[in-house]
Amino acid sequence: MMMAYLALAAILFAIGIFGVLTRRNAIGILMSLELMFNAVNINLVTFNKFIAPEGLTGQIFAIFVVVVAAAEAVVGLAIVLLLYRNWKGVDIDNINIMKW
Amino acid sequence: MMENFGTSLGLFWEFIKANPIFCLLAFITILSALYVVTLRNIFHCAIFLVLALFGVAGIYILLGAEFLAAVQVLIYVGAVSILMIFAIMLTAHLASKRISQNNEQTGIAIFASAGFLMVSLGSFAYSIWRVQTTELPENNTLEIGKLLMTDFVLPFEVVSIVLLAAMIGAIVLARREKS
Amino acid sequence: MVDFPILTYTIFIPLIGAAVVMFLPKERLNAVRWTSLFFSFVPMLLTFWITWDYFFNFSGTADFYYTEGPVSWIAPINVYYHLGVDGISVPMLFLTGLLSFLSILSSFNIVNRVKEYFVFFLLLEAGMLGVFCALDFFLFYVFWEVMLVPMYFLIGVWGGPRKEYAAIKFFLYTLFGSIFMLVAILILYFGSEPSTLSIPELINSAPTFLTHGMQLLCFAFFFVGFAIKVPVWPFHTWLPDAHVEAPTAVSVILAGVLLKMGTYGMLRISWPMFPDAVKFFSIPIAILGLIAIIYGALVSMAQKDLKKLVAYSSVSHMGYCMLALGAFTSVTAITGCMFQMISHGLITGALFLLVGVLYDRAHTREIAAFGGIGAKLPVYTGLMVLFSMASLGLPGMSGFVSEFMVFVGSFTSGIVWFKLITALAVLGVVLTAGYMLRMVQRVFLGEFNTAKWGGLTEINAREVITVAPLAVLTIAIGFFPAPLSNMMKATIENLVQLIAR
Amino acid sequence: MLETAYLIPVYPLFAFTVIIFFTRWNEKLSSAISIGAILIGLVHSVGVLLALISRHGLPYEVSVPFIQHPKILLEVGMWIDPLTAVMLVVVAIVSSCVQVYSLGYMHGDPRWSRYFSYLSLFTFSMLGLVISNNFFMIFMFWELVGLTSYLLIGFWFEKKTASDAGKKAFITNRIGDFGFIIGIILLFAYAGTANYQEVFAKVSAGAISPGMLTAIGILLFCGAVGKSAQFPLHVWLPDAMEGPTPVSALIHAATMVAAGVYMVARGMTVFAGSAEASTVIAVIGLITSFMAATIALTQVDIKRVLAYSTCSQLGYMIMALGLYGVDYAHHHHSVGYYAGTFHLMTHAFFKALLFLGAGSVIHAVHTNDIFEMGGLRKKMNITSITFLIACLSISGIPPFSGFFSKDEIVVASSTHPFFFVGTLLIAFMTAFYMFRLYFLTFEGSPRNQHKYDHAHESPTSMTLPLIVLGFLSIFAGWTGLPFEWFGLTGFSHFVYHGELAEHHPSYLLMAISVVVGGSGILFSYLIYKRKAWSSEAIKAKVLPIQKFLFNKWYIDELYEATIIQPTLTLARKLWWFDASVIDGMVNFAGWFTVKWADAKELFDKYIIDGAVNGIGHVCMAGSFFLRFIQTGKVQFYALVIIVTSVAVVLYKVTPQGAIIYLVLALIVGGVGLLSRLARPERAETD
Amino acid sequence: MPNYNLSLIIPEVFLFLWALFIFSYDLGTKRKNADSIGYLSMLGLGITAILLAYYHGGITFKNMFTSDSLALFFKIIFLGAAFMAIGSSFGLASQKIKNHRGEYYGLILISTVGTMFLASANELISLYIALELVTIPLFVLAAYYKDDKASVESGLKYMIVGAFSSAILLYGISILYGLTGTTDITLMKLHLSIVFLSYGKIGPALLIAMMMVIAGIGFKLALAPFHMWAPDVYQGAPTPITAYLSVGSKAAGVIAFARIMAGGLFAFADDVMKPLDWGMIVAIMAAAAMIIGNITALMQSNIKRMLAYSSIAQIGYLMIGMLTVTEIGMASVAFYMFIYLFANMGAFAVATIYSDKTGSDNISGYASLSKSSPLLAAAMAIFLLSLAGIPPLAGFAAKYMVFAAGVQAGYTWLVILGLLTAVVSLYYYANVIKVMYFTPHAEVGEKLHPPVAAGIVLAVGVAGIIFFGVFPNSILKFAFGTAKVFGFF
Repeated sequence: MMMAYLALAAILFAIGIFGVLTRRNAIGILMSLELMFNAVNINLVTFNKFIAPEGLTGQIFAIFVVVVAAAEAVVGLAIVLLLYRNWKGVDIDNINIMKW
Repeated sequence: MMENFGTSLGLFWEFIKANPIFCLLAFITILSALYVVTLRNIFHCAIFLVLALFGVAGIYILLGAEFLAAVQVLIYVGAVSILMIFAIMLTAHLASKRISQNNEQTGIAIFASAGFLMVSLGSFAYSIWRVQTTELPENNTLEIGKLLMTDFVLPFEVVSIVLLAAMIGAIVLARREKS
Repeated sequence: MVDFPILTYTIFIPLIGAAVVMFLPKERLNAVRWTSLFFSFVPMLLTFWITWDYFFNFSGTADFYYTEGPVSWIAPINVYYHLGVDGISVPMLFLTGLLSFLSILSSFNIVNRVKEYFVFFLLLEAGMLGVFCALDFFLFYVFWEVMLVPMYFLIGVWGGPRKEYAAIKFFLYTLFGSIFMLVAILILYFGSEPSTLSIPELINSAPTFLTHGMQLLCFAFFFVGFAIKVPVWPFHTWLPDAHVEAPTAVSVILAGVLLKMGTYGMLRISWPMFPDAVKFFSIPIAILGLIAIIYGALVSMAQKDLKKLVAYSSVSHMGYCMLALGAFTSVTAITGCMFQMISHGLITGALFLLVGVLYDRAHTREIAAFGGIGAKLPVYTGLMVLFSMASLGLPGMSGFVSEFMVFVGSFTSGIVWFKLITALAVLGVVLTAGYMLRMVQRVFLGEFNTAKWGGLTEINAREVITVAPLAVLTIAIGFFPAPLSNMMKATIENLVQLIAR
Repeated sequence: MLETAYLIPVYPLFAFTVIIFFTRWNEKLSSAISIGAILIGLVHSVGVLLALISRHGLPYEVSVPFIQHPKILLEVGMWIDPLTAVMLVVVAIVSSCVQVYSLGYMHGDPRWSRYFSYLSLFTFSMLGLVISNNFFMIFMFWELVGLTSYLLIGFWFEKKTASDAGKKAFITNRIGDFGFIIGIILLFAYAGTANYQEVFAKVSAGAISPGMLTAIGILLFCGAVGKSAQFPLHVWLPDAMEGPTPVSALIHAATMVAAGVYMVARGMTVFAGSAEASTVIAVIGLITSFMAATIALTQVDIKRVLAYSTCSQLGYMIMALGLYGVDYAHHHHSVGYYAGTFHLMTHAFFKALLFLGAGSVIHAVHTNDIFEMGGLRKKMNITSITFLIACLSISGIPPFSGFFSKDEIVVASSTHPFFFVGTLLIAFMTAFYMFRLYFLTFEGSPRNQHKYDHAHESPTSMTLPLIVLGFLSIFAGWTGLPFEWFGLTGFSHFVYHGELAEHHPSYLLMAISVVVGGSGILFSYLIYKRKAWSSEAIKAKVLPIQKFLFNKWYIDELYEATIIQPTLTLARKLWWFDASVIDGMVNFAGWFTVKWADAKELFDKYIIDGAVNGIGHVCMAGSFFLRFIQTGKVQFYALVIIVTSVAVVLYKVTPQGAIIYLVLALIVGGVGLLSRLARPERAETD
Repeated sequence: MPNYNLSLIIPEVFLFLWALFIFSYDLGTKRKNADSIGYLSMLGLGITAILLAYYHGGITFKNMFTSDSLALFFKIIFLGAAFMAIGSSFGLASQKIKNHRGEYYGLILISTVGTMFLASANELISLYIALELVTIPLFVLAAYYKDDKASVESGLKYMIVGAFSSAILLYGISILYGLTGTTDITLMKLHLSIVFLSYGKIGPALLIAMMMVIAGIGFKLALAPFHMWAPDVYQGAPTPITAYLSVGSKAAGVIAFARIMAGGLFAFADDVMKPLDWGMIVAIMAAAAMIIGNITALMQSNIKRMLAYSSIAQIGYLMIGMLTVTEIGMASVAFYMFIYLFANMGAFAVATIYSDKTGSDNISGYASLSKSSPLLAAAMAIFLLSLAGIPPLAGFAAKYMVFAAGVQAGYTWLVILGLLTAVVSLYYYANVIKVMYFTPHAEVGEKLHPPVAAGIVLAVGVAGIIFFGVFPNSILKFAFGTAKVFGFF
C-alpha cells in the first residue's frame, strides 16, 4: 500500500519537474513548484504513517514545508510582479540578459 | 508475456477494487497536475492547481493527517492559489493568449522527469522499508499541537521568522516606488 | 649555534627595508634609492661574514650551521621555522647578497615608479635569500613562491615592449613547475613516519619509506619544478622572453640567482632524497644537459639582439650544470656544477649589466646596429671583452675552472655513456667561442660609425663599480679556486655518498 | 736561480698589470716598463740556463695544489729541464728584440701603451706555458697565448680583415683545443694526474692500453695542430699576418706557433708510446710542410710568403719529432727529437729576423707586395744584409745556424725513404722561394720608382734587433756541433729524450742537403736575378697549378662551404625552431581557434593580447565554448540539475544505462532545440 | 514543557531582535539616515559576536540546536561575511536604494540569523527551515534593484532554481526520513547502521536520497553541475549581496553538507554506492567545478562574473577537503572557508567601490587604477593573489591544507588537477593585475574615495589575509578542533 502512495508522490513530483522545466510562464513555474512540494509532503506523511507512526515528525515536517512553500510562493510572486513591470510580460524565455 | 500482462492488469484491477477512494483521488490529482503543466491558458492552470491540491488534501485524510489536510486547504487553496490567481490577473492580458506555454525543452523535460520517475520507483522497490504495524495515535491534531509547542518549538519559531522575512521582502519588492 | 640569528636577519632585513621604503614619500627619489641600497647592503655584509666565518670555521664538515629552529610555526601540520646553511648554500647566499646589492645599485637610473620598484626588489631579495636558507619544505616552498610575485611585477611594470607577455609567461611557467613540487612534498609528508616536512630528516628517511616507483614519481615532480627554473632544455622558452623584456637589474637577478635555484634545489633536495631515481635518470638528465649546451650555443649564435644572445648563452651554460648533475657519482662533477653556477652567476650577471649600460646609451640592442665601439669606449669594451672571454671559458677565469671540472668529473664518473656525452659537450666550448667572438667583433671591432654613435659616452663610475667586483671575483676564482672548492668539499662528498646509497 | 725561476713569467705579468692600470697614459714609461721587465726576465732565464748547465741538466720541479679533491688533484708548478731552459731563453730573447724593435715600428700609434701591455701579457703567457709542469697548467697558458694572439692580431680592429683574422685564429685554435682538452681529460681519467712526470711514469709503466694511448696522443696532437698551424688547421696563420709585423715576428713566427712543437716534444713519452700516433704526427708534419712550401712559391705578399714558410718549417719540426716517435716505438733510437727541438731554437731566431726585416721593409715602402719592391739593397743596407743571412740560414747553407738543425732533420728522415725524399724536396723549395723573395725585394731594379724614392733605412731601434738576431742566426747553430768545446757538450747532449745516445755526423747527408739547398738558390738566382728564364713564361706554362697554389689549395673556400656556412645555417634553423616550434607547439592550439571568423575580434581582444602559451590557448578556446553552456535560460539550469542527478543514480544501478540515458538526453534535447530553431520566431507575448 | 537551555540561542535571538530594531529604526527616522543605520547593523553583528563568545558549547532542543565548535567556527564566518557585506554596502545604500535601506540591512541580518541556526542544526527539519531562512531573504536582496532588469532577472533565476533545488532536497530528506523514521542526523546514522546490520543492505533509496541531498545543497554551494545559476545571479545582484552569496550562503551550504553527508551518511557510502561512492561522486563534481569555473572565467570581461566563476572553482577546491572526510580534511574545509571569507569579500568590496563610482563592472575599466588609487589597487592585487594561492598570503595556506587532505586520502589525481587549474586561475587573476598595473593608459582616472566602512572592510581583508597567511597556527588549531565534531580521534 505504501508503495502506491510513494508512487503517487513520485509521479506528482515528476510532473512538477516537467512543469518547472517547460513552462514559459513564470507563474506556471511557481505552480509546478507547488506540485513538487506537495509531492514531498505526501512522501512525508506516508512515511509517517507506515514507518514511524509512534511520532508525528512527518506530519509536522509537512506543515513546515507547507509554510515555507507558501513563503517562497509569496516572494516568487513578488518577483514575478517585478518581471512584469520591467519586461511587460512574464515569459521566461525572453528573460536572459545575462548569459555566457 | 500476454497473460503476464493480463495478470498484472488483473492485479491492478484488484487494487482499484480494494481501495477505490485512493485511486479516485490519485487519478484526479495526477490528471489535474498534468493539466497544470500542459494547458495553454494559465488561468485554467490555476484552477486545476486548486483541484490537484484538493486531491492531495484528500490523500492526507486517507493517511490520517486530518490537521495537515486542513492546513493544506487553508493555506494552499485559500491563500497560495488565490495569490496565484491575483498575480495572473495582474499580469492579465496574456491569460487569453492561445500560444504554446511550453518551451523548446519539452521533449527532454519529459525524458528527464520520466527518468526520475523510473529511477525513484525502481529504487523504492528494491530498498528496505521497516514498515510498522502500529497505528497513528487517535486524533493526532492534539498531539501535533503539543509537539509544535515542545519538541518542535525551535523550527516553529524559526519558520515564523521565515514568514516575516518573506512578508517584508514581498512588500519591499511589490511596492511601487514614487519617484 | 651562533648566539644571534644571523640568517633570520639576513632574510628579513630586506623585508624591513621594503616596509621602510614603502613609507617614504614618493617624490624623494634619492631617499628611496639610498635607503633601499642600504637595506641591501647590510644583508650583503652579513652574507660576506657568513661566508668568511663558514670558510674558516666549518668548511671541514658537512652539517648545517647557523641553524635556527626548528621552531614550531604551524603546529597542526608540523611546519617548522628551520634555517641553516652548508657548503652548497653559503656560496649561493654570497652570490645573492652581492648581486642584489649590485643590481639595486645599477637600478638608480630607473625613473618610473621608483618607490614600487625598490619595494618589489627588496621583497625579491628576501625571497631569494630565504630559499637558500630554508630547511623546512613548507618554508622552502613559501620562499620559492614569494619570489614570483615581485618578479612578475618587476618584469610587467618596468619591462620592455612585450613585458606583459613575458611577465605572465614567467609567472605561469614557474608556477606550473612548482605545483608538481607541492604534490611531491605532500606525498613525502604523508609518506614519512612520523609525518615531517624537515628536509634533513627526509633526506635520511625518504629512500627508506618510498617505493622505487614512488621515488621516480616524486623525483619527476621535483624535477619539473626545478628544471623549469634552471631552465633545462625543453622548458627554456620562458627564459629568453623574460630576460629580454626585463629591466637590466632584473635580468641580472634572473640569470644570476633565480636560475641557480633550480640547480640548487636539485642538489639540496632531489639528488640526496631520491638516490635510486637519480641513478635511474642520470643519463637522460645528462643528455638534456648536452642538448642544452649545444642547442643553446647554436641558438645564441643566431641571435641579432645582444641581450637575447646572453640569455640563450645562459641556457647553454646551465646545460653544463645539468651534465654535471647527471654524473652523480663524481665529487668533481658536482663541485664543477657548483663552480659553474657561481661563475655563471658572476659572468652572465656582469654581461647583462654591461648590455644594460650600452642600451641606456644607444637605446638599441641590435648587434648589427653597432660596430667599432671599441675605438670610442675602450674601457667598456675592455670589460665586455673580459667577460665574453670569461663566458667562453678562458683559463684564468672562473668559467674555465668550472667547465674543466665538469668535463673531468662527468668523464671520470665511471658511467660509460658519459665519456661520449662529455666528448660531445666539449664541442660547446668551441661554439661558445664562436658566438661570443662574433658578438665582440660585430659590436666592438671593425669600422666605427661616428655619425651614428659619436654621441656615445664612456661607461661611468657607478656602472664600473657595479661590474668591478664581478670582474675581480671572476678572475680570483679563475686563479685561486682552491678556497671555494675547499668550502664545498665536505658537503659535496657527503652528498655524493648520500646519492650512492 | 732555479728556485726563483717562477719569477721569470711574473716580471712581464707585473709589467702588464702596471701598464693597464696605472701608466697607460704615459707612453714612454709604459714601453720602458715593458722592455725593462722582459730584459730582467731575459737575464734571469739565462741565469737559469747556466744553472741548469752547471748541474748537467738535472731537472728541477716545484708545485703547489690548485684544486684538491679525492678524485682530482690540479696543481700549479714549474718543471725546469734543459728543454724548458732553452725555450725560456729563446722566448726571452726574441721577445725583448721584438719589443725594442716595436719602439720604432709602432711609433705614433694611438694605442701604444696597450700594445706593449699586450706584448707583456703574451710574454707572460708564453713563458708560463714553457715553464709549467703539468698538462692542466700548460692548457691554461695555451689558451692565454691564444687570447693575446687574438688581441694582437686584431690590434688594428678598425680593419675588418684584422678583426676577422683575430676571430678566425681564436676559433681555429679552439677547434684544436677541443681535441687537446679531451686528450687531457683522458689522461686524467687514465693516469689520474696531469703532472708530466707522473703521467710519463704511468705511460712507460704501460698503465694505459696502447689503443687508448694512441687516442690520447692524437687528441693531444690536435692542440699542436691548432697552435702550430698544421694541416688542416693551418688556415689561420697567413691571415694572422694582419697584425702588426713585430707581433707576427714574435707570436706567429718565433714563439707561440712553436708552442705546439714544444708541447709535442714535451709530451714525447706519450706520443712515442704509440707508433700510430707518431706516424700520424709525422705524416701531418710532412703534408703541412710540403703544402705550405708549394703555396709559398707563388705568394706575392712578403709576409704571407714568410707565414707559409713558417708553416712549412713547423711541419718540418713536427715531422722530425713524429719520426723520432715512430723509431722510439720500434725501439731504435734516432736523432729526430734532438733535430726537432734544435730546429725549433734556430728557426725561432732566423724566422724572427726574417719577419723583422720584412717589417723594416714594409715600414720603408708601405706595401706588402714584393712586385712593388726591388733594388732596396742600396737604400737599406743593414736590413738587406741581415735578411740575406736569415735566408741563407733557412736554406741550410753552412755555417749558418739553419744548416745544423736542418741537417739533423735530414738525418732523422734518412731512415724513412718516403720522408727523406719529401724532406729534400721541401728543402729545395724553401731555398728557392726564400731567395725568390730576397732577389725580388732587394736586388734588381726598383719596380715602383715612387715607393723606391721614399724608401729609407729604418731607425736604430729597429736595426739593432736585426743585428742581434743576425748574429744569433749565424752562431746559434754552432751549439749543435757534435763535439765539446770549452768543456760544454753540444745541444744534443743537453736536450734529449730517453737515454742519451751517441750519434756521429754523416757527411754524405750534409753534402746532399747543402747541394739541394744550393740548387734551390741557384734556380731562383737564374730566374729572378739573371732572368735567364722569364718567370712569367713559367707561370704561363703551369698556370692551373699556379692558380691552385696561389689560392692556397682552396682550403679556406672548402671550410667556408663545408663547415662555417652549415653551422650558421643550422644555428638559424634552430633559432627558428625555438621561436616557432617549441614555443609554437605550446601555441599550436591557439592557431585553429583564431580561425573562428566570427569570434575573431573576441580572440584579438582576449587572446592575442594576453595569451601565455598553448595551454593558454586551449583554455581560452575551452572558455570560449564553455561559456555557451551558460545559456541564460533558467529552466535549462534546472534541467541540468535533474538530468545529472538522475544520471548519477542510474550509474550505480547500470553504468551503461547511465551512459545511454545521457546520450539519449542529449539527442532529445538537441532535437528539441533544433525544432525550436527551425520554427519561425513566434509572436511576442504582449 | 521540558526545560531547554535557552541561553545557547541568545546570540541568534539577539541578532533577530536587532534586525527588527533596524527595520523600525529606519521607519522611525523617516529613512533619512544613510550611514548610521549601516553602522548600527555592523554594531549589531559585533555584539552578536561578543555574545557568541559567551554563549556557546552545548546541545538543546533535542539536537535541533547543537552549539559545538564547528557551529561556533562557522557562525564567526557568517558574522564576518555579513559584516563585510554590510560594510561595503554604504555606497549603494546612499545612492541606489534610498527607500529600503532598513529592509536591506535587516534582511541581510535575518539571513545571517538563518545561517547561524543552520550552523547549529543537527536535525533535518531545523536544518531545512534554517536553510530557507538563509535563502528567502537573499531572493529578495538579489532582486533589490527593482527597476534594474539585471537585478530582477538574477532574483528570478535565484528564486526559481533555489525553490527547485529546495524541493529536490526535501524529496531526498523525506526519503531519508522514510528509511530511518527519524530526522535527527545522529539517530539517523544509528538507524541506518541497524538496518544495515540486520538486513546486510539498505538499498538504492539511500542512493537517491544522498544524490538529492547533494543536489539540493550543491545548489547553495554552486557546485558543478548545480552551479549554473551562479554567474547570472552574481552578475545581476547588487555587488555586496553577490559577495554575501559567494561567501555567506556558500558557507551555509558547506556546513549543511558537512553535517548531513560527512556527519551522517559517509559511513554508509561504501556499501550502498559502490562502485561509485559519494566521495567519488563529489570528487567528480569538484573536478568539474574546478575545470568549468577556472576555464570559463578566463574569458569574462565583467569582474563580478569572473569572480562568480572563480568562486565556483574555489568551492571545487574546498570540496576536495570535504570529500576526504578525514580530520585534516574537515579541518581544511573550515580553514579554507575562513580564509576564503577575507579574500573573496575583499575582492568584491573593491569591485563594489569601483562600480559605485563608475557604475561599471568591466575589468578593462580598471586600467590606471594603480595610478589613480594605488592602495585600492594594491588591496585588490593582494586579494586576487590570495585567491590564486600565492604564498605567503593566506590563500596558499588554505589550498595547501585542502590539497594535503586530498593527497592523504589518495585523491592525488584530483589534487594535481586542482593545482593545474590553479595555474589556469592565476592567469585571469593576474589579468586583472595586469590591467591595473601594466597596461599603459592614456588618462589617469580620478581617485576613488571609498566610504569609511568599506575602508574598514578592505583593511580587515588585507590584514586577515596577510596575518593568517603568515601565522595560521591559531586559527588552524581551531579548525582542527572543529573537525573533532565528526568524531575522528
